Amino acid sequence: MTDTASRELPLQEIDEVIIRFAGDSGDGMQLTGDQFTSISAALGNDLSTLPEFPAEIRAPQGTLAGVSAFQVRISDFDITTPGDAPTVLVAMNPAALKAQLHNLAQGGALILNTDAFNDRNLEKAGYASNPLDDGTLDDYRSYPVPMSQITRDAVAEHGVKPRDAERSKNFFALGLISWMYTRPVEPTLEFINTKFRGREQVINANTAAFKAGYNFGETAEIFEAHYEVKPAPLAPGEYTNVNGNTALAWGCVVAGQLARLPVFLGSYPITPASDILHEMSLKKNFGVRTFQAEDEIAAAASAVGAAFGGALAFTSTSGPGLALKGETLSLAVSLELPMVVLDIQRGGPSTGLPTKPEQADLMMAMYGRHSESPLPVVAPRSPADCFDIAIEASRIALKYRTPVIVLSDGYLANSSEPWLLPDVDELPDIGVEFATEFNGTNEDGDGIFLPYLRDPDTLARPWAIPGTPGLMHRVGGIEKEDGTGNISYEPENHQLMIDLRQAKVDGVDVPDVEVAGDAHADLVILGWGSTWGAIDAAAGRLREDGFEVAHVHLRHLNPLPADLGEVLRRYRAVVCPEMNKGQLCDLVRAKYLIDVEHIGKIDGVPFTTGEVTSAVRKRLEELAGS
Amino acid sequence: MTDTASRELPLQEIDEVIIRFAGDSGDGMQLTGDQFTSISAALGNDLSTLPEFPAEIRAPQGTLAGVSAFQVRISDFDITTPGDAPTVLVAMNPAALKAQLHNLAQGGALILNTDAFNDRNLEKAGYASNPLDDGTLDDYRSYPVPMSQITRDAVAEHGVKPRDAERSKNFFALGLISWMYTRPVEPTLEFINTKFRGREQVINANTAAFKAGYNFGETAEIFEAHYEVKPAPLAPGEYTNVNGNTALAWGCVVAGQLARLPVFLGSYPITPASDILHEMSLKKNFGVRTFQAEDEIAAAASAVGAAFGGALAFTSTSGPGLALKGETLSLAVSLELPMVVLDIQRGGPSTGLPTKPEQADLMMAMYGRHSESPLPVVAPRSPADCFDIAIEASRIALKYRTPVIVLSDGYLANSSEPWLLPDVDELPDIGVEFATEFNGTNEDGDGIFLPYLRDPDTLARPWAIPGTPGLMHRVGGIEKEDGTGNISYEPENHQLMIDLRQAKVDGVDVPDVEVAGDAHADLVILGWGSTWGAIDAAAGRLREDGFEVAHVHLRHLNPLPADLGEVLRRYRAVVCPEMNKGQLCDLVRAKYLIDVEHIGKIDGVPFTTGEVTSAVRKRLEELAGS
Amino acid sequence: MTDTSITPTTQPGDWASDQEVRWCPGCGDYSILTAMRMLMPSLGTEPHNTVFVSGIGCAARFPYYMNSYGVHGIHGRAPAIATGLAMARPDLDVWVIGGDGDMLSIGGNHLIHALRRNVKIKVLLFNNQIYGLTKGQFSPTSEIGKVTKSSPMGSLDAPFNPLAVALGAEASFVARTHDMDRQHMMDTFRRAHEHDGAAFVEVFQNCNVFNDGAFEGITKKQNRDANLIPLAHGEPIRFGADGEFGVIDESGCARVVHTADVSTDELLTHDETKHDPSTAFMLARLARGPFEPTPIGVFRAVRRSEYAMASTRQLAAAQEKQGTADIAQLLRSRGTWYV
Amino acid sequence: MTDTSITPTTQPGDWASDQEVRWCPGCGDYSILTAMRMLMPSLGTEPHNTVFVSGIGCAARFPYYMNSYGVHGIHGRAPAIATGLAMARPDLDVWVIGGDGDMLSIGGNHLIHALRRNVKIKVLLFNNQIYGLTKGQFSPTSEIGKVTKSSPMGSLDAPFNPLAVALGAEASFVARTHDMDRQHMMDTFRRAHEHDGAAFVEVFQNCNVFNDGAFEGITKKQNRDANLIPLAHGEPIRFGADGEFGVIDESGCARVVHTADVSTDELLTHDETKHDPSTAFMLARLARGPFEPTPIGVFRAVRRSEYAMASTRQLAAAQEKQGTADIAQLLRSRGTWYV
Ligand SMILES: Cc1ncc(C[n+]2csc(CCOP(=O)(O)OP(=O)(O)O)c2C)c(N)n1
Ligand SMILES: Cc1ncc(C[n+]2csc(CCOP(=O)(O)OP(=O)(O)O)c2C)c(N)n1
Ligand code: SF4
Ligand code: SF4
Ligand SMILES: [Mg+2]
Ligand SMILES: [Mg+2]
Repeated sequence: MTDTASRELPLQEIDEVIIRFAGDSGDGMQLTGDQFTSISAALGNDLSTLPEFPAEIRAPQGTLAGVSAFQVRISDFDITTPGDAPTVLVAMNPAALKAQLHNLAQGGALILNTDAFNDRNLEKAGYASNPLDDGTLDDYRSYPVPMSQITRDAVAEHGVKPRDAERSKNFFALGLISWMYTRPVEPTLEFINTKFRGREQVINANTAAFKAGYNFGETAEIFEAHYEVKPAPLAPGEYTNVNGNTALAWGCVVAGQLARLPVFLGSYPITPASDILHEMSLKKNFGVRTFQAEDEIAAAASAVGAAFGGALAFTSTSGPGLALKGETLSLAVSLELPMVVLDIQRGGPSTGLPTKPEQADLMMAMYGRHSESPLPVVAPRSPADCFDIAIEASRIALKYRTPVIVLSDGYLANSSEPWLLPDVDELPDIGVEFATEFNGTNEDGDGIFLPYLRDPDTLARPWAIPGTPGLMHRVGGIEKEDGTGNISYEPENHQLMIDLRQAKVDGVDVPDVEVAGDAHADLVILGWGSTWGAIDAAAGRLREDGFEVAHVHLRHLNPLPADLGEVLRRYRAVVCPEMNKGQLCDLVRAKYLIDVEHIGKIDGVPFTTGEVTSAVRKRLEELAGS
Repeated sequence: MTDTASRELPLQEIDEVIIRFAGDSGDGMQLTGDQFTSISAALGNDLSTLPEFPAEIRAPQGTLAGVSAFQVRISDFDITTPGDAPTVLVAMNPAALKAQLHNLAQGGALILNTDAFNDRNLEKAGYASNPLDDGTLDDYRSYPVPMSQITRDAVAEHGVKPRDAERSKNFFALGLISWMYTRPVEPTLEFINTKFRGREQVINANTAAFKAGYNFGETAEIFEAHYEVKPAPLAPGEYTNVNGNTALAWGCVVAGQLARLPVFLGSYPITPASDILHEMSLKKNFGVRTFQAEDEIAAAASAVGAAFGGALAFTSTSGPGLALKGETLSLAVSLELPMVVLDIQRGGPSTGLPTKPEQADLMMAMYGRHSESPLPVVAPRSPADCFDIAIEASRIALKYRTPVIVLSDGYLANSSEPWLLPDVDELPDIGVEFATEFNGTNEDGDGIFLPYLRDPDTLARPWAIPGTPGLMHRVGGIEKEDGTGNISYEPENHQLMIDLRQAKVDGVDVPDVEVAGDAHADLVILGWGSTWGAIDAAAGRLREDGFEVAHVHLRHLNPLPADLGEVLRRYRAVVCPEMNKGQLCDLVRAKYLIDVEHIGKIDGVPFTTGEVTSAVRKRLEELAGS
Repeated sequence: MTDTSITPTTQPGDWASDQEVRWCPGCGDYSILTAMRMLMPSLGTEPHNTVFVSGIGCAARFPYYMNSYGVHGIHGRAPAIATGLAMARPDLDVWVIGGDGDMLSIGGNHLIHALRRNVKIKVLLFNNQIYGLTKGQFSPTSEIGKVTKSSPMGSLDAPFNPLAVALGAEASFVARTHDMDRQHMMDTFRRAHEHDGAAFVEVFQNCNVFNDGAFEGITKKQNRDANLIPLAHGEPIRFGADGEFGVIDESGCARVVHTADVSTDELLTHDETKHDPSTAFMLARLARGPFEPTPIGVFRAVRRSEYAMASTRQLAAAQEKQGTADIAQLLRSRGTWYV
Repeated sequence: MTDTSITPTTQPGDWASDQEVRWCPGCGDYSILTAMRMLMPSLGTEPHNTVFVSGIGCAARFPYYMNSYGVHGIHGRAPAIATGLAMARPDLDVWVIGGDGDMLSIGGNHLIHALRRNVKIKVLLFNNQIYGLTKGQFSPTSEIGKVTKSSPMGSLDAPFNPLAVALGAEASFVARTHDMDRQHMMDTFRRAHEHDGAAFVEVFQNCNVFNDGAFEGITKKQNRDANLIPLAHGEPIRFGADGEFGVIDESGCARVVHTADVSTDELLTHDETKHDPSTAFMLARLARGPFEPTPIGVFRAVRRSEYAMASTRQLAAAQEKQGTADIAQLLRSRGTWYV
């Protein structure tokens, strides 16, 4: 076995492939997908991945509920989504086939572990007859492979118990796919050696299975060709592969460095946000303190306390948790302390669809607090952008002394893309000064500290942390007198403070709108958050089809860019795809009285490029016709 | 002393008077105001009252913080507000004068307890010199009365300790004012007898003080006249005087009767909502169970439990509490169980101004839950309307099986007005049927119960309560399959359920808009909630001044009346006074793209008629000029 | 302890819903479910008069699998939901099921308040010392130093002793059982059911995926003799294969002794009906964790006024005094006048 | 107990803020405030290193009146705010003040979790057995049958015993004092301050407006002898004008006896340092309410790992092992490739 295939099969060059590995939760599909991604990344492909976890912790083996999948798209051009429909589906058992087949592109390739298609498994998957031979698969190119058997045979010599032998079959699949797409072998062999270090038998078994898979492709006469996806013209530089949650966690850690502040995270585990807590817990060497609180309220409250103490404070959660934090965030608004709230949106209402993404917490982020409690809201648009958004949110929080909400979602959280590492020295300095001196005088002319005396530019109040001699002061949620911060029930003062808090948020420095695509088109697609990839790809397709289309993607949702209204008014139509019932639409409509049209979808599945394309195309055609 | 005055003072007939009683918290001003209100009600005046409590429980005597006041407006015509500025201020001490003088109408009458204007009290109130003789009061008609002294003298014969004697001085003031406005004496004497039954000495002292006050008016030569306010042309019938919280509590109690369901209230005390809990706790004979929960979340959760059990369930709170209930309400949305949430809005953000009203929880009521969690929202427009709105909210909740939010506020809560008692037999039947039978069949043709099979008209699901044989089922917050209610992660089903929940709320039967005033005016004032009185009065004034103006007041905020957009579009200008930063404005703007103009105010004090009048007049003049 | 007067009208199978059970294979929750389904017919209740209420977590999926009424609520709030239900419907048999995270972390407050109020709900806390559903973070019952996803260097949080929390919160019925002993579970759940008030039962439950073997030190067959102390009302507390160990009171603290070293009347006699909870507390604190001798059984079972019925009595008294509902009278209660 | 090694650098007056104190005249909160201001100079801390954190309620206004840093938070959340602060800033002296509603009703969960974690905060619960700020509803410490605005026919809720709750929640320092004894308050607060971990102090506080005289049965001069049991470490527990009463252990429950009836070594010797909290619990449960003999003083003061410092140690260990912050290395930690 060598790096290049030997059987005289044609090597076809293709520009992209979308592979979905699907199997039982115990089958190691995530590992398989990850490793395939790594090799492809190293080959210079552009790529994008999306794992799909079962909703149950560990549903009974072989059932639909237990299917775990991993989709990876690799290409020789610039891509922004993991692809609408896989062109290759690897199905390790009948349940995986049943659960995933509908996703497969028409005419797509099916690689099936035929050994798993026994009566018991078919029944568990709810197949009345065997799809391998009842015509179910007629519309696809099927490649039946007795993976379990070959794997068992391959690893037999390594003394692995028959029961354990099959556990290597994911490496068989990886070997086979590696052969199909001409991936090098060494990186995976190395990976196996590192990953299972110290467990010789496992290393040997997995290595044998992997090689068996590779060789099977080369020798079994069932494949007509194998393929090559050339490197994409990515900007040169050093890349890593991150998903959104990791990037967000790193962004928080790094923000602390850029602000020269200790980082505090108060959090309560919740899908799909827990990994942020996990990841940040691993960064104690950065001075990051994580606190697993008793609930989301305590998590937010602890962040308020840490912020009062001078930390860069975060709290991470998902929708149900953000709903619980509302009262505490209203306190943070009133105290005017910096902190960042990370909301990884998931399907709702209530417990909803915890493992599925949605973009329906925008209104809650804006208004989910009593009275007028304005705060800035930002949203990342891609996994890698999560890193930048964490720093941007921290910058705003620190500069304006305000809680800031970041709206990511379960799709960004788990999907990953190559990320061109930033130049560390180019990262912004987001540090602010603590107050250390008196900033006012009393009637007697003595120096005093006025905790609510504002910076005239930012309207931020001074941040004087405990331990600072002379600046002792009290903050609280009862309305405060402007300047002194003392309790005040005066009507004029309340109006003033309400207005000031609003003006401060309205005045946050937000960059102007960037219009992507055809600035002079008739139609602009307005988007925010994780729909960026699908919208960008759709706009690309539409342009290929001869349409003109502009794309405005908001990273700042409150305040909105100052020129947004003006920009949107240039277009005859503004359409806004959102995974909700029209929340950004309503914000923009209320503010600018512009007839933003909603393209809605709220079924727990991210927009596909196709969905956006066809919805927008329809509208473009109407415009052209009118 | 008789019912009619004897000294030959002129009796002037006036159409209204606005009196504000102000004194130390311990001075009994609320009692005095209440009793004056009662007598006036019995005389047939229209009236409206507004108490003003100190923010502190019991601030040090004689201080500004300790001032308690009660404003009552009586008239011989129809009124809707307690009046902008009192025309008579009764000030029992310097602090009361200092705190309240700025409210008094130019040239208004000041009745002052001169005995209290000693150095100590002046200092406590922050007066450098004595306002009685330093010119401060030059713009008013002052009537200095040594109330403490006369009261002490009057009660001396009843063996009251000198220290206690002064405690009757509020009855002196009441006597004096009763004389001034020719109120009958007997009702108050009776009141004293009932109120202090069994405490002879107190009865005697208060009676003596009251008579002394009355006689003082008659005999002391300091008043130029006394006045009479004739009955107002109120609809004939039986009236009572209620404030909003009492009316709301009674509405909830009565709703239970109208639905033939036991009433459950889960609540946690909070200003200004606590009195609802207090009042409902007194109605155990109506089968009303009240539960003082450990917090607002438990209060809401207990209501969910009670609703599942078949009760008409309520939970009452104010802003901070509603913020805490968001996650639980999202569960209620998902479970599709009837319940009513009473939010008595107060000043915020955070603890804010707990005793002051605001209308800034509207957005939170709409959107303060994660994901798409739509629910109906209604708001009363006057104290008495609170009764009707409680029944209307219950009706919607029961008919559509949904949580409903009622938005009252601290102003409605405490102010009161005469309420023409409804004919009990005319109250609506809001009962609904529990499910008791199977409503579907399984594949085998056996009857089964489908907890999420909807009524095709209302989209309500069946309400089958525990104890019903055969209808056992489980409900939960994870997305449910349409019909069966079983857990479902299916994308299509999620979209369907999201759409159904929204459609159900959108389909709530809401009456069409009623346009008050000049339907064909150029301008319409759009309002909701407690601003009704001020807007109605302002529209009246503007009409008197020759302007045409229409008024649309919304009691249903979600869904909005079906014809609202159409109605509003008829006007050249739509203005919306709200005690917030434009929340209804934004809802209407987003929905109809109509340029609703905000008239904002958020200083803890309700709109005065004058404020609304002048803001609207300005706009009317612009329109006329344009 | 078995009430033989009841003739079952249902079979265990009648209590199984049509929903597929979806816990991980091997999870301790299965055996608890089986115990519950087997117990139910003998309680004299019917599926339609029974409600299981839960929060969120693996344990909290329980209601879906019982063919009764059920509410799968939100995280932590089950005791509060159940309180409202039990108050509105004192006629029902209300069970609350949740995990250690659900009822001791986010829901700790609702739990302790429900217990002090003594509202008639039967609370079963499935303690697996881990967050199962969110895939393995430490919980409020995890031991110090536990390495989990959210505590990679070991948890710093001292754990709660659930029974001590319950006793500190005035619980009138407190018991413990474990998922490896079906009969003991059934006996304990039955006692909880029979208790007229709030009952709290800690069930040691194995999460074989994220915290396997947490209770092996006491529940494994070979460890039971040495480490499981069965409590029996009215009996001196002794354990061991041949009763060679016993428990004594040492100035208010419980201590394990060799029975050979003390006289029998020095041994603590278990009295679950003691009104003062201190002895029960002492027993709850005997073990510092499920790795040393640990009592199971009913620690405390005392009578005090049940909340929902007390509330019903107030309604009745009010009707007695104020008369039954009369809307017209209510509206006139603050005085009226005619125009 | 007074540490004489500290030379005060401040005077009590230095600890008074410029804000007018706004409690009702006669409120017990005043004397607690005075005790605190008088104590502070002797603690060796400075106003700028001290933070008072509170929730909402009358008691919770406390921070405004101390010339230190302060956070007047939201109802019930003070222990959680303080936990974040104490973790971020282990160098500060953090006090938490709140009422019985604030910290046992809405905030009960945060309280018990802060106590079990043993984070260095000093929690003073001003227990007046009523909701003061909202004008008189029953609280979780009000007695059964209490008639209040929200319980016109008497409350049905059995009260918490705050010390029992704290002990059930693993509190390492538990004490009780009352607003009528300034010196005892000062001594107790000092002990709390000196404790290296979470300290919980219940302060019996009179609300003369809504619940006047709630503690008179024990704190009134003429009742003190008969009903206040001062706890002194290492001493047999006795009380009464002439030590005529004492406390013994009766199978794990505390009981009051005439000292004449028992021998001195039958009396319980108070040991606040006992690791097993059972004896302290027994003492906490001795009185069923503040109307019968009630111990005051330090019930429990044991050492266990302080949370914030333990967290600091983990940070240090991580830096030791993984090296200090290096952004470039972080970004490369999942492997990179070049294009
Ligand atoms: C408000 C809210 N916060 C967090 C979560 C996430 N969550 C679900 S279950 C759970 C804890 C599970 O642990 P436990 O209660 O011990 O139950 P187990 O799964 O171990 O049976 C958490 C944190 C949630 N669903 N809702
Ligand atoms: C979220 C929220 N719920 C309710 C309230 C109203 N509230 C303020 S203080 C308080 C209880 C006061 O009692 P306690 O804590 O015992 O303090 P005290 O006034 O007696 O000192 C309540 C219910 C609030 N401010 N915030
Ligand atoms: S994760 Fe643990 S507790 Fe949850 S179902 Fe699996 S084994 Fe059971
Ligand atoms: S209400 Fe009670 S606790 Fe509050 S300040 Fe007044 S006396 Fe003190
Ligand atoms: Mg658990
Ligand atoms: Mg209190």
